[in-house]
Amino acid sequence: MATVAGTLAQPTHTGVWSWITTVDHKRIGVLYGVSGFSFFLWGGLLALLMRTQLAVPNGTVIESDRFSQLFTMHALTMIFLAIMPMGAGFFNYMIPLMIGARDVAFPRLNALSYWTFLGGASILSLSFFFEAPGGGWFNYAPLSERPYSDGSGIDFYVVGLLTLGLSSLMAALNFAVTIINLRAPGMTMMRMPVFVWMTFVISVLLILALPPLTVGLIQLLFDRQFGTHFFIATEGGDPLLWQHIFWVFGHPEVYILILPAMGIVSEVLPTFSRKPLFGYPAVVFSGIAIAVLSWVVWSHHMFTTGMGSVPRAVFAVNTMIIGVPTGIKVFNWLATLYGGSIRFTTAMYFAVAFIATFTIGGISGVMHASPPVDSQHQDTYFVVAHLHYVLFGGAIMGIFAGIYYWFPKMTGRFLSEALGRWHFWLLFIGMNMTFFPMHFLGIAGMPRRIYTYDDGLDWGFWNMFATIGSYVIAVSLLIFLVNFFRSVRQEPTAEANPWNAPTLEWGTSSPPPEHDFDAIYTVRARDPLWYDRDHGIAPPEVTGEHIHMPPPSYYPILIAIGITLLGVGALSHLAVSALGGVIAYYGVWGWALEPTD
Amino acid sequence: MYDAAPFAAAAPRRLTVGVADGTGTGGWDWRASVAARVGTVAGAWEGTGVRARVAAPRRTPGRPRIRALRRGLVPLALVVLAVALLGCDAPMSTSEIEGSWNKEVWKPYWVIIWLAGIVFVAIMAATIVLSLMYRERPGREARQIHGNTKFEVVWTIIPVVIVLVMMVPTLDSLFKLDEEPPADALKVEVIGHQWWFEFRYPELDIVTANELHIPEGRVVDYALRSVDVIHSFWVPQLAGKVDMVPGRDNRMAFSALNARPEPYLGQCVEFCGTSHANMRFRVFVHTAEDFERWAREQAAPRVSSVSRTAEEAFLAAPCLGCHTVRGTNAAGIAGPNLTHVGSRTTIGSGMLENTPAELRRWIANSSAVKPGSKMPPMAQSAGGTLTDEQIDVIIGYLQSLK
Amino acid sequence: MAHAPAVAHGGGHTTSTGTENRKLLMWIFLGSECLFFGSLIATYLVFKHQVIERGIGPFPVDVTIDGVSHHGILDIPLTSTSTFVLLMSSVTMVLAVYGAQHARMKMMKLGLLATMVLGLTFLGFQVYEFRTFGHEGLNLTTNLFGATFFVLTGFHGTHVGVGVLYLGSMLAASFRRNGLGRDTGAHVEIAGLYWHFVDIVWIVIFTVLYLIP
Amino acid sequence: MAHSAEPMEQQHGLSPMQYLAIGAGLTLITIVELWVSYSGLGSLQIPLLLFLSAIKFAVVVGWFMHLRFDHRLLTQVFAASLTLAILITIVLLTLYWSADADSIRGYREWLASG
Repeated sequence: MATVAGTLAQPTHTGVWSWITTVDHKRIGVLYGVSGFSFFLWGGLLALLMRTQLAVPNGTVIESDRFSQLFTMHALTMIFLAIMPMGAGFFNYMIPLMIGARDVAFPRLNALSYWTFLGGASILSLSFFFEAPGGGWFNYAPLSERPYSDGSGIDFYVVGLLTLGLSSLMAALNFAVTIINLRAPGMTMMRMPVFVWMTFVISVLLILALPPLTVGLIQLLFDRQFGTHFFIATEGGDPLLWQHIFWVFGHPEVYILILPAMGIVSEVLPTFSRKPLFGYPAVVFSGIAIAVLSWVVWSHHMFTTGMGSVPRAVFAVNTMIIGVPTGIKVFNWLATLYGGSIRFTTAMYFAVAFIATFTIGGISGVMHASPPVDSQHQDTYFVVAHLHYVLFGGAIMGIFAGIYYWFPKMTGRFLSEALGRWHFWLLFIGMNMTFFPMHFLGIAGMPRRIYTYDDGLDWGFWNMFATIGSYVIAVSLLIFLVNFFRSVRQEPTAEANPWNAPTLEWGTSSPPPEHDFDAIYTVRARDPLWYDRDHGIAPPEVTGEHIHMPPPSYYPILIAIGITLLGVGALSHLAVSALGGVIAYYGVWGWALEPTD
Repeated sequence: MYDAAPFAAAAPRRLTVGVADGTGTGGWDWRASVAARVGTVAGAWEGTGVRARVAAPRRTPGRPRIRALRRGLVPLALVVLAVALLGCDAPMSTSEIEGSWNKEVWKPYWVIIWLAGIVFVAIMAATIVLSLMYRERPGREARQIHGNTKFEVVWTIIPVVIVLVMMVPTLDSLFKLDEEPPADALKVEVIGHQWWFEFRYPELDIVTANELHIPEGRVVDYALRSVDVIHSFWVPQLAGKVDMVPGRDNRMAFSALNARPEPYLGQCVEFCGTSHANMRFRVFVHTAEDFERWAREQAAPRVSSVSRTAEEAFLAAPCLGCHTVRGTNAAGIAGPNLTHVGSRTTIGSGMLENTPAELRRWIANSSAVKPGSKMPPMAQSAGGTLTDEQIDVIIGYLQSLK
Repeated sequence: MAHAPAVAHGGGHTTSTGTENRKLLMWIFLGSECLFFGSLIATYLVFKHQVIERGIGPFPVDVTIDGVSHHGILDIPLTSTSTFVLLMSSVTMVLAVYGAQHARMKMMKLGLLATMVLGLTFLGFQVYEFRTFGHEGLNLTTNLFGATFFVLTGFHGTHVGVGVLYLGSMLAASFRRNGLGRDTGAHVEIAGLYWHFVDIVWIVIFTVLYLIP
Repeated sequence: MAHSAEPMEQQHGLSPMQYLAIGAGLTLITIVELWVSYSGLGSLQIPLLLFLSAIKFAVVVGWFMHLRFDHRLLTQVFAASLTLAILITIVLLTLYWSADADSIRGYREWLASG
């Protein structure tokens, strides 16, 4: 394929300016991925510091307030700056390719999402130079209110999350429209790859879940800056309202983090088992069911706040029901292995390990769906273990599967399989060493978010064990970095479809040309490339007609700078906000009048 | 990057919290801890005969199915390990059933643990077996199966059944735990402060802090409140936790099953700021008679035998702004009530033993012991107003308040 | 097949569902806005009774606490007028859309202008209302009624303001040599969707805040 | 095939006079609403007001926003979001109006008692 690249090739842009002004979904995907991975390493470093402090009882490495900032920023970094953008990196790069399109529906909006993300991420991360937020990632009121958190940390939290929320909203709108409207001829909804489906579900979740968070953040901002009392009980407000609003967002958010990994695994397992995904409709509909149910379970994060028996019973039942579609997914993945001819590449190792580790997280999740049990689990290390099995054992494992799987497509080069094995096994062992003992610690009564603990509580051994595990994870990530940098320096050797995969992204050259496809595919089945291969259908003919691609634009980054300044102004001086508003408005004006054809 | 020096320099010699068998004896010996732990695990393995079964297939190597089964035992071993550890008697272990609430919790808990264990083993085994059995091998093609409705139905029903089985004991326990306490229940108000617990017995006219005393076997009706941020009330061996939310009147009721000389350990479990990790408390469970005696002593005003001059020295110090000593004009409410402080075993919300030396450290500069402590430093050397001699007198006075 | 590519940027406008991308985007965005205003209205309702129970006024409606009757602060005749103004702006907006879609540029420009003027009038009413409340002792910090009321109606007002800016920019651009270009109808229609949404949000707010006692 | 090649912008909708008539109708409903809110109809009042505002809402969405003439997809998108918003509001209010009110009142009384 791409044999006639010479006639079709657009002038290739290079240099920093070309990256700043790019509206190419593949480049934006790379920007998202690289930023997300950098933040992943940064968040991991914060975790290592915490594990070092907790290795022995009465540790003296980090003092109390700094420790609070570490666990808050670790969570915020991992959730909003690492897992979500790494997911977004895959959406950006892969979705147009997988649905056989030439770009997303709104290329400039896509660039704007990225630059706004970077602005929000900078606000959040640079808080370390002033005062980082230290109220935990769900930042419960009234601890987050002025009387108890007087510094600027919580303001960084509010403004950072508002900016990041805006970025996510724009990206989600873009992908929802792209998936609904830009599918290749013949690609009905029920022929879309599962990864595309999951992206669609996530986009919908984001679009609907971010507004409640925005409202909560605005109310907190008003409380802190303008003296309202939304969450201050002594003045008539209610701290639990924050929890309700936050978890109305927060629970769908959890699925926003895990569903991309489920999508990736649903691509990797069939490719390397060399057979179609087992029960495609069941996998898709259980994904949708999980998304729908995620709206009626939020109060299970609040079982211990003194809600009445009936509400707790209702939310407990709803929560347990989520176990059903999740179980269906796991069984279908396992059935995909059955009867296959499995090729164990590194990507496949990660995908299979995902099934195992995610299942552990799923099981412990169903365990504390029971309010009496949760009264013992809540806010202990058992919950820490659970959420890390879901987010590390689930999301991160899935993302690594995706990296190894799509690396040849994105770069034209292969990651070393030998180093990949080392990376996988060390990560897998380190991950289980770190997080499995946390179940024991939770049952032994260790609360989360404590910077120190007494000797004699029997928590020392497993804490040391977990700390060693966290260093094993760190070593495995170093191996991955070596692997990555070695590979990108090699000559490109990957052909269009090195894994013999069934989906459309493998139907163009590796890496794809700027216009993605020389000719648009017509989709005839759920696994189009396999169908075409088995029925002797040749790739679509290249007609040589001119393919129009949107020109680069600097307005997205300009508007993003304006939006970021708006936020910075809220933290410093309103004049900065005003300047930001003017810049953003000027950017929108220029954007609207900029010719796109 | 992190300036740990000030904290490290002031690192307190923390109170060890050993219980009956006298475990926590100072410096943490991780080697001993490992050895003990390995012993427990090995014992559990011997006990279940897992080791023998692990060894058996080794003699018949070759067929992938058998090898797969052998590897399937690893997760099983993990479950055994987990169960072995549930029994371990950590002082704050949730698996020690010492209270009526915790007893109720473990009814659904056991059902759920067993179900979780079975699902865990089944899925781990399936993952490993399928991965090994269907590795690519020359001459074998993948079977192009798209799905199977019958299977889908089956594995929709399986989780539905599991969930239903979980729901029944869960809902049963949930509603039992929320039942109204009997009319003769002992009423206790628990009030969360940053970072200490206040306990009030409205019927007995007792106000104390950080050490809760309750009678054995009698239901206690707790009213959980907070004056600042959200805290959580948790004594793992007795009961699950309920949050103390400003703006809410939260209730929980349970009884302690056994009187014993060693206290049960409790801790705040909702992140509440700087010294969240140091917000601890103790629960003493007495026999009915012992509790009566304790309550009588506590309800009395401060013991009159204390020396006049010491009391005057105390009342002349800044203490009375925040602390109450009943029978004197010290009536502050920001800090713990000190009327019977001499009878407590610990100070600083369970951080330090109640000895003259520890009291001195605490009064001199409490935030050097407990970061963020709201009590300002008192010693002149730390920027306060009291001389060492004055502090000595005050310590003597406080120790006498039995 | 090859001559009917699924994606064509700029002019082509062929999509999988036949719905124009930007219009779909706006509708999904409005769906998102439903949740935004839904959360604000829910907050208002959560605190509504607590405000009266707590007994620190001013109150939205007439109440009697401990034998003392308090005058409700909401001025329904005034707000009815501003509600009418906003409703009429929806009528002028739909006429502007009609003009844009039927190449009647004068009608479109007049419609946009009228909508902006009505929108600004509505904002004027709101400023007057806020100032009056301020004089009567109700501000953001007085009680939770003040906080929820000002934040909810304030954010609605901000939406109206953004809408006026949006329509104004469009009106200004329509005076350029080639106007709003070949997509005039679509551009104005999408702006209209936004404007009508702001109107329907007010329909809900008017009923829930002002009319329901 | 899901792929439709029909031209995107069909001109549909009503005539200007019809729009003006709808505007007049909306004004009329608003006047009725005002009357209802002053009438003191008791328990009927709130449902009636909600019903009337729902009609106004539906008319603006259906005709002014062209949802009646547009692709069904758009209706689905909007209806789903609206339903979710209403659902969450109802759940939240149910939570607050059930046991919570007593708990909140209890705390206030406790606080007032010092």
